[in-house]
Amino acid sequence: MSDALLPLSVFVPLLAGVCVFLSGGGARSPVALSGVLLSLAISLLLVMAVGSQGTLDHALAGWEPPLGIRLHADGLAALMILLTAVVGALVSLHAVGQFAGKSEIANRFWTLWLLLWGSLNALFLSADLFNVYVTLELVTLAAIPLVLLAGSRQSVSASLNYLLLALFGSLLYLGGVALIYGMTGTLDLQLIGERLPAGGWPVGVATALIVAGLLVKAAIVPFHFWLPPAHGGAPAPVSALLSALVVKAAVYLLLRLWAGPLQLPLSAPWVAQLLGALGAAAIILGSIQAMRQPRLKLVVAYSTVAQLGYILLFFPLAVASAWQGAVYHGLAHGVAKAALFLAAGNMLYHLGHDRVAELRGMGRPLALSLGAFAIASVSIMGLPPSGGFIAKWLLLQSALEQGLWWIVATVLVGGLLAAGYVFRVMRYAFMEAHAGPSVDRAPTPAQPLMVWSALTLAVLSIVLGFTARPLLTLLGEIPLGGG
Amino acid sequence: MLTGAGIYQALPLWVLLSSLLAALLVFLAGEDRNRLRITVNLAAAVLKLLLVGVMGYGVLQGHTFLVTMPILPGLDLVLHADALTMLFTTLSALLWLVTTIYAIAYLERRPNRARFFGFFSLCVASTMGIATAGNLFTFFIFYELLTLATWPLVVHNGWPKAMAVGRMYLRYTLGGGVVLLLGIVWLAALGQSGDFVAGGTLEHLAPEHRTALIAIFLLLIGGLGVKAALVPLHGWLPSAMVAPAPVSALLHAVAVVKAGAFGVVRVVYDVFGTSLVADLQMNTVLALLASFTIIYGSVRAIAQTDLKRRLAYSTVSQVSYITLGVALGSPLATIGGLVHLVHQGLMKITLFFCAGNYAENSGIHSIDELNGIGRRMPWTTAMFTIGAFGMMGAPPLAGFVSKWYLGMGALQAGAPWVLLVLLGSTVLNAIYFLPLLHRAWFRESGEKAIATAGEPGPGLLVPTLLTGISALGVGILAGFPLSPLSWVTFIVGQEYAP
Amino acid sequence: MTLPGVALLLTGLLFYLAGTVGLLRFPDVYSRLHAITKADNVGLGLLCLGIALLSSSWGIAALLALVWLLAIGAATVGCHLIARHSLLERQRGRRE
Amino acid sequence: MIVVDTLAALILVVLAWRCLLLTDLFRSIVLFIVFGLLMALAWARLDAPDLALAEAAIGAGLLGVLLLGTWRAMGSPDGDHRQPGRALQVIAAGGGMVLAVLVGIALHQLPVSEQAAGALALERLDEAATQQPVTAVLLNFRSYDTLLEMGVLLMALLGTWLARVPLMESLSGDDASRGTELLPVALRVFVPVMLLVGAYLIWAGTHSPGGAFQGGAVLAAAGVLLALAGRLRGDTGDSLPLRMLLVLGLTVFSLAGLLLIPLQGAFMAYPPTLIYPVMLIVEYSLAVSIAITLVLLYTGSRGLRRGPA
Amino acid sequence: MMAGLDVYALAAAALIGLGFFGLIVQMHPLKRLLAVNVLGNGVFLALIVIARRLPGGPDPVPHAMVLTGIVIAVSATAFGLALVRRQARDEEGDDE
Repeated sequence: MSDALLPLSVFVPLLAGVCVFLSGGGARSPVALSGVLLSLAISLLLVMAVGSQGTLDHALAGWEPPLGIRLHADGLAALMILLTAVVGALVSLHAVGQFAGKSEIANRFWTLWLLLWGSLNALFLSADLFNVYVTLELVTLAAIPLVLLAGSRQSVSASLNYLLLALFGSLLYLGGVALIYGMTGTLDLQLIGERLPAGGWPVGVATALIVAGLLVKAAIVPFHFWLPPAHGGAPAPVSALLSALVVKAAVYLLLRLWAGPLQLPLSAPWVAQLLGALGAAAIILGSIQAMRQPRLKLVVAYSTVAQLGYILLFFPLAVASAWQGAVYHGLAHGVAKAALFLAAGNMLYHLGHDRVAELRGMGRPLALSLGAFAIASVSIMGLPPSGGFIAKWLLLQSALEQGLWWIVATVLVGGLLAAGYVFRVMRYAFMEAHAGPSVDRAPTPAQPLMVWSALTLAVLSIVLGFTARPLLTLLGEIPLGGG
Repeated sequence: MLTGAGIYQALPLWVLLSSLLAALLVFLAGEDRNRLRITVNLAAAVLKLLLVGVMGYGVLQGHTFLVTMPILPGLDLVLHADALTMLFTTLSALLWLVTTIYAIAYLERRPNRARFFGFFSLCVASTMGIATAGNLFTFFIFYELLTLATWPLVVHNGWPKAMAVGRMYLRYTLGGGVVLLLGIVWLAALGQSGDFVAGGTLEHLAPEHRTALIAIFLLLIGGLGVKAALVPLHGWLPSAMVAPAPVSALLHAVAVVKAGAFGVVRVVYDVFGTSLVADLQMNTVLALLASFTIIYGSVRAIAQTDLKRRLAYSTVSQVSYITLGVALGSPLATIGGLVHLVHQGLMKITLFFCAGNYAENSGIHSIDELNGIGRRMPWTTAMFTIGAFGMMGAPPLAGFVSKWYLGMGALQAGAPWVLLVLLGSTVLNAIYFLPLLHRAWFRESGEKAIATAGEPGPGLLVPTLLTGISALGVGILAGFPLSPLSWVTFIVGQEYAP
Repeated sequence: MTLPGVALLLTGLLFYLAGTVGLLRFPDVYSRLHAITKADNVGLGLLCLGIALLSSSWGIAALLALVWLLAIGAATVGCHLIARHSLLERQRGRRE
Repeated sequence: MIVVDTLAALILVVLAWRCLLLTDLFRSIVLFIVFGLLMALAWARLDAPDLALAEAAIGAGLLGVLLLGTWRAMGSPDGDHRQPGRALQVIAAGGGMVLAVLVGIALHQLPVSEQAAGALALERLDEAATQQPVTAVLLNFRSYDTLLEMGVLLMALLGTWLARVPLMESLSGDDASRGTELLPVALRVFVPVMLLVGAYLIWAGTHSPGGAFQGGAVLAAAGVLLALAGRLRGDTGDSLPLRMLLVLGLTVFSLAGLLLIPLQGAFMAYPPTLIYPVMLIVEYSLAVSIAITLVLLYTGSRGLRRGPA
Repeated sequence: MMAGLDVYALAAAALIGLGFFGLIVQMHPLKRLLAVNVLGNGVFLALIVIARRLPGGPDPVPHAMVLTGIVIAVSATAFGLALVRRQARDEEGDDE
């Protein structure tokens, strides 16, 4: 019966979002908060069920594939749902503080965020190539209006660019799905894996289209221009959700497709090297850009572009410890990046601006938010004792075992570059200033809820450094050839 | 699983937590609750000293202290206490108590004290972690934590110059961290857990992984060399003197620098093992590097006009005595190297306390302002003199004991040229210390010197006296059972019978 | 029944052709509107008739009649509105 | 027959080429509308009647009106002449060419798969209590996709509301539809017919081309016609009943799925006897939601109220 | 049958290429939205071309996929047009 949890974990958040939409409640609306709690409970129940019973399957509408759609919850999906639940719940707490008083915007945030939560769970559970397209669209179309919540002129043009490129990416992906359906006659990930012909033009073109589409959605280097304005311009809880979860969904799909249907084409040597090279380029270029940004939220946004590159480093390695390293990096980055954005949001909320050069001497008034920023950036830099360090260790170990020196160099240089842009911010915080940081308007101290949610997420990113064993046993072995 | 024995066995963890929780309390207490902060700091320092004492006694009786926490399959967080650990923990715990008193007095009316003392006890926590680490993985975690905890102290004043130094400090230490990480992960990739086992665990790898082992050794030494201030990597130490006096006294003279040296000792003895290091000819490379650093450090010290920079360069050269002792590998050389770890700590902290007193009371920063300070601040200058003579290795002081054993060890290891290095460094020490003493005692203080400035308050003076007297005692009473020398001989006897 | 059906289809197409030529050749909006609505509607009517004959089933014939009626209604309203709009445009143009 | 198909395909591509190349906005919008209509024709030729209906109603109809409305709301700009750099143009042209060639080759060499899911669906059509295969797939075999898609509609509407730029307010007062009496007469004729056709289409979906989307789109067209004629005005206040109608489709469909789990043990697995009635209820609630969402997407406003008679 | 199939397949490929070209070359957001729709229609055409190859009659699964795709494309484009209107209003009347 526990496999009924799968559809529930999709529809509870969706229906909660609908209820909030109908009830029209504000920031503290009981409907929204109980919706968040219920979704959190369902997600945790699902993760525990997967933990105890292994992978769960649920054929929707009673029709087995290839006719119907199958929901599939394995270790990878469970971990991503756990990440969504934990980061989502804490960001929701922050949103209660951030949107207090602005009831109309708060209602839109709650509706869209709960719908987004449901679609993220749907995406992680989906084991059907076309259903992945629909959930990918759902996730994007929930994310873009969230960016619009800020209502400023930049956020309008940012969301327009985001929409255009997101549609472009999804349609490329759909082109690939069309070709694969033509060849295999089915959309179920596992069946495709079995029926896909080994080589030939159609398989190559289909894989290229799907991978290109997902790279656009994941804002990997050549296609990353839409991410910083969108994540930088959005309100803090939104940019936290976008960077930690939405962009991660596209990269997760690359891993899911590698593990399932597209194992053969994606593990072709030159394809794997290309993806690895793109990842390395993302790390280097993203970090360099992050060092040159005048605004704090743009620094953190470019850091997302860089950190996503690490997960792509899995493909040239394609070995069990690299799989665990890439997935664990996804988790650690999700938690740490959410903490960074919330902390940056608190500073913006307090000072009215987030120009890095003018954050001088903000140590005093924003001590806790600055502390959260510092603790979370330890994980971003991959320094011990954080989750980011464990992921870096796993990636380095598998790279060294296979003698891929350019990956070793990229991971190490990536950590140093991350230290570059983090300590650039910290330097201003510690700089001595007589009158404290410059302020655009009367300083409005951040609500306690906002500060403590950022701090909890930051501490969580450190705790991830110690809880690697249970999480990685939940992830299980690298799924070769099966859906 | 925490039974009675378990709690006792987990003593290293409680030592670590005592200062971690103190750091947390200090951070949360906030800026204005001064009394609470002082009591928390002092209580933590005293508690730690007691715990270390109990642990030391336990190690003497041969009890085992071990705490393991599995992180990844084949990778555990291990805290244990062996004889070598006790050497470093005792030194750190003692000096931390003294420096806390000094720092409380020094930072009387300064801003941001909560931040300072929070990171200060975070530093001591990471030093304890380094000392009690049971394998390379755990060692690396606390090694990097030390970097993160010391950076805020280096830039504590917030002046633009301090920021520039902070950036340089990061470049060195984070760079070193990356190199060290590469070495450790490479070792793990070869299937080695990197546990600290007396005599090393890599013997069997030698035949087919020879070049890899050499590369790993160089990487590890390179990473540790940054903090152990080996020549090409020492640049950060002199400029880090811009930090407040307690920071430069404890961290840059003792904790951070010793962490590097301690790491080198662990790598050579407990990971590679002296025989493998000799087989890879790495011991001669290390010895040459250490000797060059000793000479280079002393030469640069002579040219410095600023007092703290001169002492910093002297630290660069003195720490390499430890590396030299370890590189030679013979039992007597090991004794000389390890005992110098304690002696140099005591002597150098005394010198820095005196420098701090001079700067604080009489505004003295450069050498030529020292004229006639002996009359105005007799006690501080007396301690300075003890420290200076100890550094020069004048018998019967501590410096002489370590140099004596190093010399004997060099002969035992068949490397007579080391004697020349020791002799040369003694001469150079004299060249850069004696003029200071001459100015202090025999020169008339210039008219602009502040006549009224007498000895600093008890908060600054008592710690200086304590460390000065203990530096003296450690030298003279070297033969006694509980002296550092006897403890080191016990270590060498027990763990490294060559 | 196919011969008259095909004949009807061809004449219908002829009307369409005439309407398009009218659209391209006539000078101003009104005459072009005139050409389009008149010719195409008649053409559509003939087409529907032809297809009804060819399909030889009353159901489809009724359906096609409905299609034709709706098309005519839409075309007239559309043409009317466009004409009014261009007239108002010209008047406002003269007034400024 | 080859001539007709080649001609249709050629016209499609030429229209798209002209539409994208022109810098004048109005002309490219009109060309896009014609492109939509021809696309509907293409669907009919490729015997996809459902798609022809949907494309004509939604793709060409609603989107065309929306495009023209947006163009007018933007103050009828004649389009900007900003040309990207030479390099970008070369990349775009080259990339487009390569993409087209690759997809062309892939489509050409695509092996035909024997056990296509569609064939399976056609065989087991009767189990889905409907003769129309597309509706069977949409509302039974892959009903999960259809349900999630309703979420997309709701999110797009929320996004439009957040943009806070209702189309209706920006239409100037003195446009041609005010003064003439012909329009009310036309309305009295057309709107009832459209409503009838829409309702019929929804019902017809179970056994012939049609269904919730096509029916909903026709109903929406009726709504847009009323809005254009001024009968229906965008209103700022959002009333609860309207919002309930908006989410009717999503909630009915998911509740039907959730509540019936105990019976068949799987989400949205309806017991055989119940399939037809449940499908009809779901189809109508979907159509209502789609119609109102599409109208609101056109007006861009949060609510609707009756305009002057 | 084979010749007809190729024509629409080629048309689909051409539309996809054109959509890509238009998206990059055109700078005006409304034109770029049109380009994305053209790209979408190209992909849908490819899907239906594939659907037609099933011997026993048109394969309903791609039909359902395209129908879902059309609805998603329309709602996304409607939202995009709202953003275009908002951007135009922001530029001309600086109300922000």
